[in-house]
Amino acid sequence: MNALDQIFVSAQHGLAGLAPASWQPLVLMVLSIAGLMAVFGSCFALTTILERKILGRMQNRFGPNRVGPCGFFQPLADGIKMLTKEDIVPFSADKTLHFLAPLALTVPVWLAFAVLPFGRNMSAIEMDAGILFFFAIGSASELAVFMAGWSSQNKYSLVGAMRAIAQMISYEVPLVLAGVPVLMAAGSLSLPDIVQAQSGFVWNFVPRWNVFTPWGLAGFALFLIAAAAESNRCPFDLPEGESELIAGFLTEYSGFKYALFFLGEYLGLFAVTGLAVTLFLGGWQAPAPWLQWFPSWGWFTAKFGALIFVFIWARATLPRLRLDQLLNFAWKFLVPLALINLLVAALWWKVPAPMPVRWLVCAGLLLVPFVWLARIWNGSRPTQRQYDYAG
Amino acid sequence: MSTPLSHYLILSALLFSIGFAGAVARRSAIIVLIGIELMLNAANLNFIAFWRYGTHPEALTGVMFVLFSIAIAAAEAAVGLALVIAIYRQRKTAQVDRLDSLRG
Amino acid sequence: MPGEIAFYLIALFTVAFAAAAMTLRRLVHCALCAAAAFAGLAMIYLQLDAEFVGFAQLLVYVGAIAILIVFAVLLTRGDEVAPGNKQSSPSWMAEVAVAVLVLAAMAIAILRSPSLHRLASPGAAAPVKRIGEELMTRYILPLEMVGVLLTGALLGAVVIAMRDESEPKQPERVVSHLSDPKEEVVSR
Amino acid sequence: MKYVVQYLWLIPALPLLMAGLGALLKRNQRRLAASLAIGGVAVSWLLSCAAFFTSLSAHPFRQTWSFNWFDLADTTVPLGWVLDPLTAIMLMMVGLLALLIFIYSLGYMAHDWNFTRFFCFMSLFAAAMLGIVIANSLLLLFICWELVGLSSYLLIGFWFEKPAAAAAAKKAFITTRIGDIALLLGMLWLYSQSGTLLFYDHGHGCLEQSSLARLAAATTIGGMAVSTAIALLIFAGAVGKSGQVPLHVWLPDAMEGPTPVSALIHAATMVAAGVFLVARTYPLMSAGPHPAALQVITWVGAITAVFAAAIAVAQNDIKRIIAYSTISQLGYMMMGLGVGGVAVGMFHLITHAFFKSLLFLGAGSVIHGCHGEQDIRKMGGLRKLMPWTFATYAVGMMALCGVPLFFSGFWSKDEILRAAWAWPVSTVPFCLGAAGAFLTAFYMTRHASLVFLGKPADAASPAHESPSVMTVPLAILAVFAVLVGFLGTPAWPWFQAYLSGESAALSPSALIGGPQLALLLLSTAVVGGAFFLGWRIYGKAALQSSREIDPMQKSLPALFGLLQNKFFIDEIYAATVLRLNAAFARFADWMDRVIWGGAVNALSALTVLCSRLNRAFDDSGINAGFDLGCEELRGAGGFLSWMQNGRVQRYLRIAGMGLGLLLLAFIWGCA
Repeated sequence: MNALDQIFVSAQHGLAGLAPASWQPLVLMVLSIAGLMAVFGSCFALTTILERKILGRMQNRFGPNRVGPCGFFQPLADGIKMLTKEDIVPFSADKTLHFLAPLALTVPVWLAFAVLPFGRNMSAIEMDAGILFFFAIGSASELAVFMAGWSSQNKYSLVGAMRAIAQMISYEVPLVLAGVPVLMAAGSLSLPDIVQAQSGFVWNFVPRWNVFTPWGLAGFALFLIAAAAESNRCPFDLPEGESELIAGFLTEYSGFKYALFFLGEYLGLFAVTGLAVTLFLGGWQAPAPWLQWFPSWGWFTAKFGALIFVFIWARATLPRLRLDQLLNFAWKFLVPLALINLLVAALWWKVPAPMPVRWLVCAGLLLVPFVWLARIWNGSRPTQRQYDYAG
Repeated sequence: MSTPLSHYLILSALLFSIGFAGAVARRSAIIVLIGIELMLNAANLNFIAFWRYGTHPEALTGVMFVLFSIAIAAAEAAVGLALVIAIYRQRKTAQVDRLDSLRG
Repeated sequence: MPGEIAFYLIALFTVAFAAAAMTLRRLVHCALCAAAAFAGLAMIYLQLDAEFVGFAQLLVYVGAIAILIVFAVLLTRGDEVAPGNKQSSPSWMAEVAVAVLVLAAMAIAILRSPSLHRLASPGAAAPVKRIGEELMTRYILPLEMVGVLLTGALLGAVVIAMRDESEPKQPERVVSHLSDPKEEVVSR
Repeated sequence: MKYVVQYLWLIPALPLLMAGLGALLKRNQRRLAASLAIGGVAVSWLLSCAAFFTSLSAHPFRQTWSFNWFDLADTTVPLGWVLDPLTAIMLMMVGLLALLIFIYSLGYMAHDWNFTRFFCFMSLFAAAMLGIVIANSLLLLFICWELVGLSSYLLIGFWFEKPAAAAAAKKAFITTRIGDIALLLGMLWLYSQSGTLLFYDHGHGCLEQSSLARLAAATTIGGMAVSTAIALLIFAGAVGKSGQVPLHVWLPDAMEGPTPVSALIHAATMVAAGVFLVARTYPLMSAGPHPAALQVITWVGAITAVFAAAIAVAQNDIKRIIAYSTISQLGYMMMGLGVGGVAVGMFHLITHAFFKSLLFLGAGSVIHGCHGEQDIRKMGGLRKLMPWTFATYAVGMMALCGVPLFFSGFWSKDEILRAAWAWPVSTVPFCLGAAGAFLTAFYMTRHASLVFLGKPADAASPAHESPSVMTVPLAILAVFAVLVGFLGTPAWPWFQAYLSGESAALSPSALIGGPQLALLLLSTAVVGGAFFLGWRIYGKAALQSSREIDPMQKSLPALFGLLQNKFFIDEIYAATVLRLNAAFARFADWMDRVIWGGAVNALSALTVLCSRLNRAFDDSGINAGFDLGCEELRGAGGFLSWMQNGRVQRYLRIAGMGLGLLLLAFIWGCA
């Protein structure tokens, strides 16, 4: 079991052992970086094709199926096309910023992967304040979006960038707040510690993942919603809303820079999904005691894949929000609910009652405000549609 | 840590002076504000440096001070920029040298 | 030795961007350079083993204040550089001279003080857990005060930046007032 | 059990909370306001019941709970509450009456514009009154005492649009304030002498043996014991609050307030607070070998009893008659306290609370039925129109008059008379009391005859019975007005035993033993005689229609005039106190005008002269020099205003220069 489980770690150390001793830390670092970039780079390629195929199935069509077996070489073809396209920079654009924006978006996202634990002993840096690092790095992408939008000197770009920033700032608040109860539960900001705190099983059967507590479940839901908005996924993809804003802040980008933005967005999605897995789904922990023979990174991959599928699924099913709905939803629904969730989590640890009672009380405390808030902000519900000319 | 404390302090003094120069010489209220933020950051750097090089780093005093200072700087920036915007609305300018109606 | 090189590199980076933030012509560039300078300072904090403060600096300054500044620039049309509109005051030479005077005074003070040339003691660290405990015990009152202050500042900023009621409003602005993205962001 | 005492504060706190909530309500949230107030009072009455049953558990029962209100240097000021039989019985009474009267107010105030405000004030009053009852510290008692004064003021002036109501409110407030000053002085003196204001504090309280002995031993002016002096000061507070002679003038005027207020505050509870205060501080009143304070109390009480009863005979306002009756009965209570001790006075307090609030509520029902008419000469024949009101009113009246055996007033008044008979100092109080009893029965006969008997007069013709929300509390109160008396008959003195911490035994023989029987017969004869006389004069007259002139006014015009004008007390006050005050004010005015004003005028004339001289000097001498100086100043000001150009950056630059120079100077200074 251990050999398989630690195969990447031992491979890394084995390779590093070949280098002279003084170079070893550097080599270890480089190997981590290379591994991450390789894995998530190919993951990006794989996800694009899988997304297109799944969307196709859900919308009752085939999706790409021409290039390679079942169309699986499509991302390769896309990549080649992107790289060979002409890189157009508008005449009045701010050239420097226009060039720097895609980099400023992509680089911090790569950094964010450094703290995620992908398996037992498998995080690139074990940092005391890991999650803080994650969010701090993530906040840089707002500036990158602004740079992209402003430097294009195009009204659509600027409006798209402003929308995107407003959205990201608004949804960062519930995103962080939804994660805070987990930090309270684990008593640490370090992601490996958080995973460790979710090990073990209740009644030797139900894993101690945070998602199996009422506050964890609510937090998970809030986190997923906020994460979707944070990474501009459907149904919150209005910054690039093709039908309204051409392509938002991406309007004036083409070729390789456009691909970089694309990459950055997907990587952001991966990073935040990985964080969701770590915070709520027990990270690399196995879901049952008898399944622990399976390597930890395998579990992580499985959960990660499942969540990515959920995002794709949501993209296929949910319609896009309007901007005012989007912001109202964040400030008037998610943020209060996340705050209440924080209180409930505190209560969860302080109520001296047996597990089922505690569960019911906390779940009730969450459900009531949920229903209440939903009713309050449901003012714009469309009335029965009037058909003047039909039927 | 083979860098002496004075280098950090010199860096801090440099940042402070740059911020000061900007705050004094530029006409845009926003730049003035950025300059002030830079000066504040220079002070924060001093705190951290003195904490790190101090005799009792385990007391965390400098770190705490900087944390609170950052929080207050956030409040200051929010109010300051709101003021700039409000003034712009009223006067159609955000240049500090035009805002001299208090002149004696 | 690598630590020292890193320090000088980061210091150079920070000072360069700070200087750029104070001198560039377009306000948007200034704001972005300031963000870079803040990020450089965060790196220096990290280099000084103050991990938590560094990330907090990054989160607050780059994530919030820089964005706020950028928005303020756009809302005050500061990015439109009119020809012939001077960005610096006419006596900027004198002002810079004063700044140099300040720098010189501080630098002389620092360099002449022998106790400031000491090296760091090894092994100082600010673990997150300790910071949290200190915040919740010894610094609980300041923490509460800062909470109140932030709330007050938030409300104050909203009130100040909100459009005057007396101003004649277009009907569609009334409808979308609450959901105006810029208003929301400025109020943050 | 411990908890009951510990959480005794909840009893006043609940109505207080409800008053606070009620103050926040909007004017049209009537139902909510009433529910809050009634709910609060109901819950605190239930808690009072709990406290009462707790106090039954031991003989004698007394538990206290105190806490530090604040520390001042090394002095701590404790407040606290006490649960003993006195508290418990008062809690029961106040809680129940407040509850019933609140319910009654639902009907009585139903059409009032300020319904919510009324209930807010009433809750405030209930809270303060309950606070007085549970207080274990003279300070806490005083705080609540002032609060009841405040709420009384607010409620008397509830219809402040009426000038009479506003004036009455002011009068009540100021008159009782005179007594309160004395109470405050007494309190301060007590504190300076005994070092504590807690009544009972495990042997250290100011009402406990050690400090009482010390107080009684010390003497002050004229050889009076300090305890007596303090007791008299405290009693002066009670005189003000309980409307004893000579500070009774505010109480009849207080009837300008709504009738439930009169019933609750100015008949049953607040005015009885004075009696309660004396009962609470009874150990202080009776301290020492010669309790002179008790004698004063007795005399004041006896005089008040007969004095007010006499005035009541000649009044025509339905509520004023009962108000004077209240004063008279309060006099009885004081007398009972003076001659017989706590149990005697308190028994009359409790029975009186029930039948007097019954009478007031009945009067309120009558007023309600007659659309606001209050003159009894314009009423009549209401017996048929308002049967429920009449029946309950009759019960209340007979209880007040002391109709033998079945009515509570008989037993409690009998107790007082018996104690007065046995008083060693003098028999005059007994005679006064008996005379008062006669007058009481007489004026109540007059009152009831004019209102209920005979033919309907003009005001009474459209009268109607009140809604059940008003008559049901009346009926309940009537039942209590009868039953409460049996708690303290000589045959089974449970009440007296309960208050003094003993157990009561049933001994029917006590009814006919010794002077008891003679007294019973005597009071029966007095009441019977008064009824007969009253019936002769008024009962028959009520049957005829000539009601313009009172029959007594025809036969005894001088006496009747005197009584109708309340012995001219208000006029005497106007002629003496007020005139003195006005004269002094005029004197002060004269002083102001002539002496001080003259001085000021002289001074100003001098000043004018000086300034003339000055100007002459100025114009020629100073100005020329000054102009020069001004030129210089303008130059300097120009420099300053260059610095103060309103630009923030220049200020910043100057600050920076200052900083740099300062640092450099510092460095070179150190080097």
